[in-house]
Amino acid sequence: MVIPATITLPAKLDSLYDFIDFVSSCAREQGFSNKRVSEIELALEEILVNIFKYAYKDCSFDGEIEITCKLACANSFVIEIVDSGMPFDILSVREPDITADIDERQIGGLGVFFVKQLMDDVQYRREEDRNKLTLVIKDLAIMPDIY
Amino acid sequence: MVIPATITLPAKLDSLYDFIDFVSSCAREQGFSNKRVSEIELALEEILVNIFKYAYKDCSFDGEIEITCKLACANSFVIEIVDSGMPFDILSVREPDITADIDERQIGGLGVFFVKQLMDDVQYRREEDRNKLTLVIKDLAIMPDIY
Amino acid sequence: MEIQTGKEKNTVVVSIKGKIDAVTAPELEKELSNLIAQGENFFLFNFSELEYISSAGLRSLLAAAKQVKPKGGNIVFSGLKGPVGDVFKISGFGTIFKIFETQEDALK
Amino acid sequence: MEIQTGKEKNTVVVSIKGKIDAVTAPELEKELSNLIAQGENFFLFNFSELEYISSAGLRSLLAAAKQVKPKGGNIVFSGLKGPVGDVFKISGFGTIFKIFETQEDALK
Ligand SMILES: Nc1ncnc2c1ncn2[C@@H]1O[C@H](COP(=O)(O)OP(=O)(O)O)[C@@H](O)[C@H]1O
Ligand SMILES: Nc1ncnc2c1ncn2[C@@H]1O[C@H](COP(=O)(O)OP(=O)(O)O)[C@@H](O)[C@H]1O
Repeated sequence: MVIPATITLPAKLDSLYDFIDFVSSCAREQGFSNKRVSEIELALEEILVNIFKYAYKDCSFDGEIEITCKLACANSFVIEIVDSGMPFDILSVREPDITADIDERQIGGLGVFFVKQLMDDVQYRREEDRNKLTLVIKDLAIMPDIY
Repeated sequence: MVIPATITLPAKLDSLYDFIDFVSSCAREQGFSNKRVSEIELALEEILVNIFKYAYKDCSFDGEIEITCKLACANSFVIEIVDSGMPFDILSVREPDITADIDERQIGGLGVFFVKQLMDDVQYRREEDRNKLTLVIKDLAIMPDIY
Repeated sequence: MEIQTGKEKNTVVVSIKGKIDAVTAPELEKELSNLIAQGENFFLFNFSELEYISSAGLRSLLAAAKQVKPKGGNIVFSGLKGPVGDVFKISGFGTIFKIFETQEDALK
Repeated sequence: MEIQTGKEKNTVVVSIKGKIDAVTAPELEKELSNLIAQGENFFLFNFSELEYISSAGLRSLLAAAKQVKPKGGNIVFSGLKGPVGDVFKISGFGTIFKIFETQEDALK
């Protein structure tokens, strides 16, 4: 997919693969390795599934999600994810205890953690009643490691 | 593609296939026949290529085009094409003389004609400095003729 | 789009596979200009494997026809199917050009 | 996602192909609940053909582990590759569960 590119779809699980295909296609076009594309897909799934589950849960209508892929300075690939759901700052979420053993280990709480681990930078802004999450993936210019 | 769905890409020939794939995928999901999808692709190509060629020709920047696929009442599938280029009402274009023989026949002038012939309804509005072209394809409920 | 050309007597047979659209039409136009510059005046387009043509494609074909006509040349077509046949019908190209069922019919 | 199950002594070997994501995890969770309800307590997940797992998948696996543990059961894994191995590493699942190179190693 040529970028800058934007797609908007209903905020529901049915849209997941369309969103992922869109972003992967933009990322591949930039020459990212299969490994990096897979990491981008994972971070994206985690964010989207959270929006499907939580962002619009007090609404009676199907919300929407808008995703933009574009380039930024310093050889960065940027994914912007915008929703109109309840205000939620991903950066405020506490890290899970990943050393607890099976009995004590909490179920869940890994999605946000994966996003922060896998992306080079994550920014959040509440803007005009919308959540705007920005994922930054660096090192566009570095040769991909798989092709 | 699940609908309602919106995609925004740069107004240049490089985007043509991404736009067409997006709309075809939405149309196929609605169960249109291969024949009808091919007609939709043709109408879409004609409109997009005109926007690439004419709409932004006085601008120094790359314009954008936003396409939305959605359903409307009365079993209609609707494609909205929005650009910020010069005001242009497709409905104002005179029909070409399709009976003139090779020597007299004008080169060009078929694109808009195809759009009007193939779509069930075409509407134009200038809205907030943008051209908003609406294509309507009817009879969603009728069984496709090829599958 | 894939273009194949061959010669049958004085006629260049141009077989085109795939799509002639705004992306691929310039390539076709260049190919035809070259052939016409080399003195070719008679063309048969075999479209039996052509799946799609838009107005950008028709533009290239009409431009070629306008070049060969004054030199006594001619352009004919064979094998139009589905969407391509429809586009020829709607545009009037089906009446201003001679259309044959098959390449064999056209070369007879 | 494709799930195949087989039994080796007291262990259910669950081989999963494709992706365990938010769309497919509910199916896995159902399959595992059924097996546990039937009294199965020992599971080996062969992930040598698994390409992708997200937190939705880990959630289903941890839920199963929490069910079998109090009954003296256990869950182990083999054949983690590429992205799946990375997810196990980042999440700590690689240390809280026992991971084997191959299915054969695990069943020894
Ligand atoms: N878009 C969102 N809107 C509101 N709350 C959210 C959103 N995304 C995540 N959260 C909150 O952050 C928590 C952590 O999310 P996550 O790490 O994905 O784990 P999980 O969804 O498994 O709980 C969620 O439990 C939820 O309370
Ligand atoms: N988006 C547009 N903006 C401005 N003018 C346009 C636009 N689309 C079409 N036109 C005008 O309408 C005319 C007819 O378009 P069309 O039927 O596609 O034929 P052609 O492009 O071959 O001339 C064009 O020549 C152009 O002048």
